Amino acid sequence: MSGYTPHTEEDVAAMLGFLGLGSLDELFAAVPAALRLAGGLDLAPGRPEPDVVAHLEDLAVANRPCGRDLVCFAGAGAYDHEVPAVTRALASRSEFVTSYTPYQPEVAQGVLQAVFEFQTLVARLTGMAVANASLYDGAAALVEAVNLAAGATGRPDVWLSHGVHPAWRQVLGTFAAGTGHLLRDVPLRHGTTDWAATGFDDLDPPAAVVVACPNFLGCLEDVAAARAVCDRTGALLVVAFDPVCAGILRAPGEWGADVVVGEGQALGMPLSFGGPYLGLFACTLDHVRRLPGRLVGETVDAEGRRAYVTTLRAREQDIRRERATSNVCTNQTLMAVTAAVQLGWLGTTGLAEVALRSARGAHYCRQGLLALHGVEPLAPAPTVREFALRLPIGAELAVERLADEGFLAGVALDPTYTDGRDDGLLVAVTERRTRAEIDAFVAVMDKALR
Amino acid sequence: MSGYTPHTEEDVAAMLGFLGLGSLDELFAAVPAALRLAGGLDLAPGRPEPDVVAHLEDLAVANRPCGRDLVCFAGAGAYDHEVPAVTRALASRSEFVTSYTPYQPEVAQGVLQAVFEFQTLVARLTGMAVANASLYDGAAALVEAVNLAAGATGRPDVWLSHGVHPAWRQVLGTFAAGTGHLLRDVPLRHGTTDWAATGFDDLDPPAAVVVACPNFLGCLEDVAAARAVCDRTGALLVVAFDPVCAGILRAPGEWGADVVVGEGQALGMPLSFGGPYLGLFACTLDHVRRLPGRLVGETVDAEGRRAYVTTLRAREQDIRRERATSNVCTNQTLMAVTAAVQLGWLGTTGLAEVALRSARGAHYCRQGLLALHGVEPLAPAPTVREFALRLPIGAELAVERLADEGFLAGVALDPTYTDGRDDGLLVAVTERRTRAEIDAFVAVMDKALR
Amino acid sequence: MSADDRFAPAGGRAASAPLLGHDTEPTLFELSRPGRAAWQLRTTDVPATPLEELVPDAHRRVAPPELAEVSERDLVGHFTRLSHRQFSVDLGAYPLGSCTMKYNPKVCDAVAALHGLADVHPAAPASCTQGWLELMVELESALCEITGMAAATLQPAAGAAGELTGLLLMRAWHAAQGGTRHKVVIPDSAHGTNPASVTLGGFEAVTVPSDARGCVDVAALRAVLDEDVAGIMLTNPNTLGLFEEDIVAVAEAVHGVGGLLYYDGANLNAILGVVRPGDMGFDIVHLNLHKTFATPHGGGGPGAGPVAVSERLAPFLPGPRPVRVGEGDDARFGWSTPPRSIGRVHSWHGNALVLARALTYILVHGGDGLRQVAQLAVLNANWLRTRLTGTFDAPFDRPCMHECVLSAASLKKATGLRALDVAKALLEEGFHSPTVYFPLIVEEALMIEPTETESLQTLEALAGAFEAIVARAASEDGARRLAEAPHETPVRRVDEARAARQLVATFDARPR
Amino acid sequence: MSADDRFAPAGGRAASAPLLGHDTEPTLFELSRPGRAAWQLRTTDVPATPLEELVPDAHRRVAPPELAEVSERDLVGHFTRLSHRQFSVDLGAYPLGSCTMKYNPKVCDAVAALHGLADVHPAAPASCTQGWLELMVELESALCEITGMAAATLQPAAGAAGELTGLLLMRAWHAAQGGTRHKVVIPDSAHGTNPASVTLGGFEAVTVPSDARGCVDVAALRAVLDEDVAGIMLTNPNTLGLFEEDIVAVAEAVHGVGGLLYYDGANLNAILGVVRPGDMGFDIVHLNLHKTFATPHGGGGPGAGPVAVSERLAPFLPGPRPVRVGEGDDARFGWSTPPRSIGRVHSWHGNALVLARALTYILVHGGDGLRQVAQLAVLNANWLRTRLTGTFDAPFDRPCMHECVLSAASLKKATGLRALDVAKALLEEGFHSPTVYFPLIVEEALMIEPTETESLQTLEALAGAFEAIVARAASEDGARRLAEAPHETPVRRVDEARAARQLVATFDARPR
Ligand SMILES: Cc1ncc(COP(=O)(O)O)c(C=O)c1O
Ligand SMILES: Cc1ncc(COP(=O)(O)O)c(C=O)c1O
Repeated sequence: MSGYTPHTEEDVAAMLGFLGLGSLDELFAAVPAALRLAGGLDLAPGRPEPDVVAHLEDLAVANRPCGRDLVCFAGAGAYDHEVPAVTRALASRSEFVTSYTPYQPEVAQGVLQAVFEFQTLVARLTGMAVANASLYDGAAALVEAVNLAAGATGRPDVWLSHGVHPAWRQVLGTFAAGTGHLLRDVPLRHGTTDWAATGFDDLDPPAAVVVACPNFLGCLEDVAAARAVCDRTGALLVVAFDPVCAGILRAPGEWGADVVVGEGQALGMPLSFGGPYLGLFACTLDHVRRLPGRLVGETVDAEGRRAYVTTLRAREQDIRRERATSNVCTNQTLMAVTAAVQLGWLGTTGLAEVALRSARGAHYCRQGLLALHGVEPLAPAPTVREFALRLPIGAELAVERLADEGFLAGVALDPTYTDGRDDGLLVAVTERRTRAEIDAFVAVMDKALR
Repeated sequence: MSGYTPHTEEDVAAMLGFLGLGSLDELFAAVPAALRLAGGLDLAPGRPEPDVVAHLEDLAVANRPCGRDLVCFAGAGAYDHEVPAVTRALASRSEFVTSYTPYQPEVAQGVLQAVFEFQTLVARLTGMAVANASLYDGAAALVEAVNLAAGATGRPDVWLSHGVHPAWRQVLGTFAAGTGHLLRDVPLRHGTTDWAATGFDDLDPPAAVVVACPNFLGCLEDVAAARAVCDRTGALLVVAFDPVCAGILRAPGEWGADVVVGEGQALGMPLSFGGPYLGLFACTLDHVRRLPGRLVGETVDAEGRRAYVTTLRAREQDIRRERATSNVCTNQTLMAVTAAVQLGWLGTTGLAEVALRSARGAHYCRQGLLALHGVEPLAPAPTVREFALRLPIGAELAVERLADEGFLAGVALDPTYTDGRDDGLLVAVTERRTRAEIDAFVAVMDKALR
Repeated sequence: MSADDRFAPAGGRAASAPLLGHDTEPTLFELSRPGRAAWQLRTTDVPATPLEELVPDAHRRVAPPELAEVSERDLVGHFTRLSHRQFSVDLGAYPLGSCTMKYNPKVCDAVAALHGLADVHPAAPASCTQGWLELMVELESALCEITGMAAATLQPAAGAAGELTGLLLMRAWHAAQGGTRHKVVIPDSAHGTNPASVTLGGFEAVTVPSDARGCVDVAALRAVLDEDVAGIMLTNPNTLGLFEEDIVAVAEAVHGVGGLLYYDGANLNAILGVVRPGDMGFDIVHLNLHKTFATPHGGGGPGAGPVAVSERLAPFLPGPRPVRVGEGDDARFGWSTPPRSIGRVHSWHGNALVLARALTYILVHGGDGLRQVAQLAVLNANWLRTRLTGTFDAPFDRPCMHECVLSAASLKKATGLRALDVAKALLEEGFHSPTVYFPLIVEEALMIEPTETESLQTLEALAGAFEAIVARAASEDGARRLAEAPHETPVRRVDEARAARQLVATFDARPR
Repeated sequence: MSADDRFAPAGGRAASAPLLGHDTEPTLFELSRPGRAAWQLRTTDVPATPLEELVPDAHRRVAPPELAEVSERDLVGHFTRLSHRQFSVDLGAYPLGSCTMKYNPKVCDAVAALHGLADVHPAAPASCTQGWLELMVELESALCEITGMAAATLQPAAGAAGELTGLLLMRAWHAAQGGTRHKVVIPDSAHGTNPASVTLGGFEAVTVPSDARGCVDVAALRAVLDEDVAGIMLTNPNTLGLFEEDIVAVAEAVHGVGGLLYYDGANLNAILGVVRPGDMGFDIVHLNLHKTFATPHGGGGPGAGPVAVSERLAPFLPGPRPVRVGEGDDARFGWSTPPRSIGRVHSWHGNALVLARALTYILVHGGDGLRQVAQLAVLNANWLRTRLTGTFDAPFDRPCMHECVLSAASLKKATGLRALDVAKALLEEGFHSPTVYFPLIVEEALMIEPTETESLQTLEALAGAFEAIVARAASEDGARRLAEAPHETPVRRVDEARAARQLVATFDARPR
């Protein structure tokens, strides 16, 4: 039996006695006998913590984490940025970790203020008026953005740049089966979205035009062109941004975005095999009453002291039920708090520095790789932290070969980006990659491509 | 420059202006110019945290820690007992970690109560009336015990069992140069102290008789015999105990100890290459006014609420100065808090279980090793968690060979325990050692001894 | 805001820590000073290409985004003080109904921090992630055994995401049967995420009333069932903490019209190892790992909402899914997408570190331990229900499962005090409040879920606190003071209306 | 104790957390219930030999020692609540004079937790501990450079242990010169550990007065110096925060009679990289790594008190010492004991993990960074001294170093309020109190050490708090309220006399 339940035999006996019951089983009298599990669950009996930890350590050892084992050049939405001890120490304070949604603001000012600060930071990063208290991940944020746009315009169509993260587009497609949105894929040309692609003008005007900048290939998109499409069609502009590149790139708000979404993992979360990450969502004030998820607002308490509370609750599922703007309840608050700490640690100068150093590293690495025999750029468009290449061999094969040499070489691209071929490799370089690591990477790649 | 100082250039300028100074150097006008460091310190310039962490990781990687790398059969005062995540999580709460000696009890009830609970737990373990708030380590506790005895009896002599940890005896010897104590080594016979050793009766009666149980060889000592010597000579009985074995062994208090000392590392501290550990010190009420170090007492606040405060301060150096009973100021409070948490986690049944399982493992391991060709017991006396053997080869050689096979085989004994030979090995087995590990250890030892 | 502007920005003053006072903690932005910095980055020796050469003018920011500029020291002081302004399970009992705020073993934090788990890239090839894949396969099979299902997806990031995933599975299944159905039935006691998910799933929510015993009115259910009903969403025990005793009849009725049964697993803690959704006839189950399997709730997340399904629905599960390939010693692990998969529902593979915590919890408990969790959770809830019946109204006066729903209706009639006042007063007694005003069908509802990790002493103290509050409500002074509770907390009652009326959702939106 | 017995034992009530109230937290023993357990141990399959066969009757306990029996959940609740009753640097400014309560970078915690450092056995052969040995050698040389000394021992576990070690080195050195000397001179401003260590070192403490400027009275010193003086112990800056300007004369005088100079390094933070004890003429130096090099103080420890010495004293250092053997690539590390070593002063190698923290801190700062630490520490102290002179008396009205000592003597004369009242009142303003009544030679002393990690805003808030307190003291009401401060803390003023009069040092000694 686990050491987590405090009940002594005496306690159990006393409590059953108080209830006039003879056994714990009688507590389940309401459960039809025929349904009850006769033999109990077919699971191994409980094991003491140290045994279980040993088992999970075995599993952990069977992985190859980034760090001394694999030097990370992979990105595609999950980046190996610096996470200082101070971020881990503060974000793991048990008051943040073991509390829940701040339903009682009088004893939840800690989480509420941290989220209020997070909202402010995201608003400043995106150049938008308001940001919510987080969503599950980047894909979930995109889905909510499209739902918001559809609700705001009453239109079903969505024009979706092929430069948006493939997994996000797939998730959008999955949920479109329920919402009935019609997703139109807008192809890329030379690495950026071809808004002039034929056929679009004959279509019904869309609810949303979705573009990512930088896009999945790392290329900077002409967001103004997307904005123009919106102005012409009356669609909302949804921009998928990157919170780290935002340190040096023009803010989506300045491009005229109506809704901004993003993946916040790079703001202090470890790679975590993909989760928990952080869905970022910001929009203009016009849409705040359609905002999905929680929103923290400032107000005062009975004594006039500054205080924080979740607000505009009428949007939410627990009140609006089937007419809610979203079904989200539990979100990723702890990651939002983590991001607030990390952005506090980076500050104005630090975030810009991380972005600049990442761009420099990527630029240097790209030059090195392009000098290799048979390596070609996939697209000419300017990139920041990440770039796509075409290799003389299959990208997955290259990744396997470099893993043997201690490098995670990048992410093999979906063939739709390489007209059906499997030679596309997406490489990311963060501020943590040293010149020595990059040089070694290029040298090993050279060998691997032979 | 480090990110730890908050001063902006504007701040510094404003503050210097406020002081009417032109530069930071002028702050040091009082330092004779001739003495000032012209060129600054000859240390490498500061490096960012991640670089330094990488360097310390390199150093860490150059060690072979206990765990998956080295299965630990070493003890000699430092034991590989279970330390659960919960102990680490609670003892690392920053309120405990970043506070100091509770000089202001109104805002230090957390540390004060935790230490009060620690004192209670140590008193219960030792069977003594009072325990202090910790000393540096076992050796320091022994030094203080002898000082207490000398002060109480006005005698300089100390009869010191050779079964006391050699390092503790050396430390005692080092400090005796200042206190002028005369240390008499009482030899071992068949692994336990030979109080009948010739010559002692002609000596002046001692201030203290010091015995360890279990002693350094792991043997259980006849503490009653030591008590008898004290009754005969009027000396105080100082017993060095082990807080884990205390789970199954008779308490020193029951043997009639006047002062009990011990090393508390086994109560939740990692091996830590020897520190910070925890000096345990307990005594009878008669001696509380000579108690070294801090003592927390219960009292009430202005509203009659239960409260805790450091008490009997008049003993301490900051008040009594050259007449203080000890010079200790900073102690090992965080380790005392850790031990309180760990003992809370173990509880009455857990501590006994750890001791029992360790004894079982040691018993099983001892049998296995004694079955090997050329391996002999060093002493016949009963042991608990630790035992001494004589090997057919040098003990240090055996340790090196087993290290190559992934085992920390134990600690090579000081030749004074093996009449000058180097073949003595001290082996410890904790509750963490599995039968499989022990069997493998014995098998590898067999190979190593060939 | 004069009351607080006295203090902001207050540098290293810790008076916002309740330990020392009840002041306001300034925001990070008020602590900020230009030129201050905490960040330190690795030395890389990468050539310092100028920004202008890296980013075209049109894309470059004029100035970096203004965040906050603080020292590491001030950052630590700020968030440590904020943490002292936050209640949590680790501080005390948190009987928030429907949320299963049990104690979360610290060992799970240690596991989630393992380098070999925390630092693995989600796009690394399977050859580098065998441990993760095995972990997920192991968790999936444990969850299937616990729910009585055939297969599961671990992708959904929380319960609501699981609900929508389940509803899309329902839709895909019906489509595969060659028909589309438009309605999904939910009881009036359902959690808000259920109807919201039904809409997002493209269905129309049809609500059935609860009967006098707090369960689905089977007759009323039959009345709404027809060939256009895709299925029903239930949680059992339901949100009243009551077991749906007619579940078999319900299942037959729904299956009878070709519908599917969806099980909202948020209340699974009540029945772990006692009875399984699959054995009750459910076809689709979502689990709230952050509730039942003790992932800390993180101030509102992250969670994980895996969805388990019966054999016939397995082909529709989201992909890619972690699978074992080969057997025995040369068993390896890889990814595979089911033939008729509805597609991805997460950017990657779900909230992986939450999954690792859940597996740890399940392995430590084992089958028996999980059953005991349910038994003791139900024991605690019934002890409280019995003890507090009389102090409050018991709308459904019969044994409950893991939580009990009481009502402050009589208290309100007698004293004018509402469930909300009781909730606020309880804070000062040293406990978090129960859930109030949910489920909606109970007037002045107090929904109390003690969980199995609270001791009898804690329950006695909690009950005593409720009783003391109600006793004090009897006197006029007492009632007046209660109406203003809490008094000792870092802030007093918060003006929610003002927050909505004058929206200030960022520091920059504050009235200057 | 009625006020608290209402509450104990209180199970999971969190009302002892200041967040929710000001109740008493029950002890672990009051939370304990027979039969409860939190422990979980590894499955070993070791044969279950009965206890009787393992331990002879005479040695066996009749019953296991009674500790406490609590669940993991209650353990966590208890210590988390206690932590909320504890002020700390991470919560706010802690200007405790002579203690250097600077902010401690979190990176040091991460380093000390590295598996490769934390889990190394101290008796493992050098072949398994090369990393640790190198770390210690690296730290020793950095400390020698910082102090201007030739060699150091890292064994002493705290400052006082370093003092005694240093005095024994002094004794051994004189003995080696063929003489024994009996006296050690200390100034009347010395920290209590100095005279206490002198006695334990087997010397007689001879106190010299400070002159009107707060420094050693050189004339008075000369008067006590003779051939029986082993040496002098000084800290420079001294405990008044003042630099001993005549240090060269002092050194000449002491060396003149064949004595040695001992430097108490507790105040080294003031002069890092500016001036070195060795260059001032000191022969022996102890350092308080937990002060100067930012090891968190742990509620009272652990610390580390390495002792560095000049060339001539190196042969006497404690052993074994970590040393580099061989050079360049085939450099290895091992242990060696100096020829005339005074012997061990620690069970093992000192507080190793504290040493790792200190090295980390030193490497991050580097030579320039350390110098800047001293500059800013002194800047902060002088800013406060200047700002607060007038609010309090400045017994020595001249620039200070890292801390300033003010006096509440006039306040006492005018209002009857004492330094203690100011200290208590400051708590409610959101700051820890300064050190009071030390050094002993200053009446109603307030010893304030802000350290370099506090910002100007924090200093302004701190100064404002002092000024507000003194202002309030002017009115009778204000003074009365101040005499009763603090009011808002978890407990009010504590009855220290009662604690000493009726000693209750364990839970079992409580009056039943
Ligand atoms: C009954 C019930 N269903 C569904 C949910 C939604 O789960 P989540 O918050 O993880 O989205 C909850 C949690 O609040 C719940 O209590
Ligand atoms: C001036 C001075 N000397 C010596 C010491 C003693 O150092 P420790 O407390 O580490 O033994 C201190 C610390 O309180 C001090 O301030």
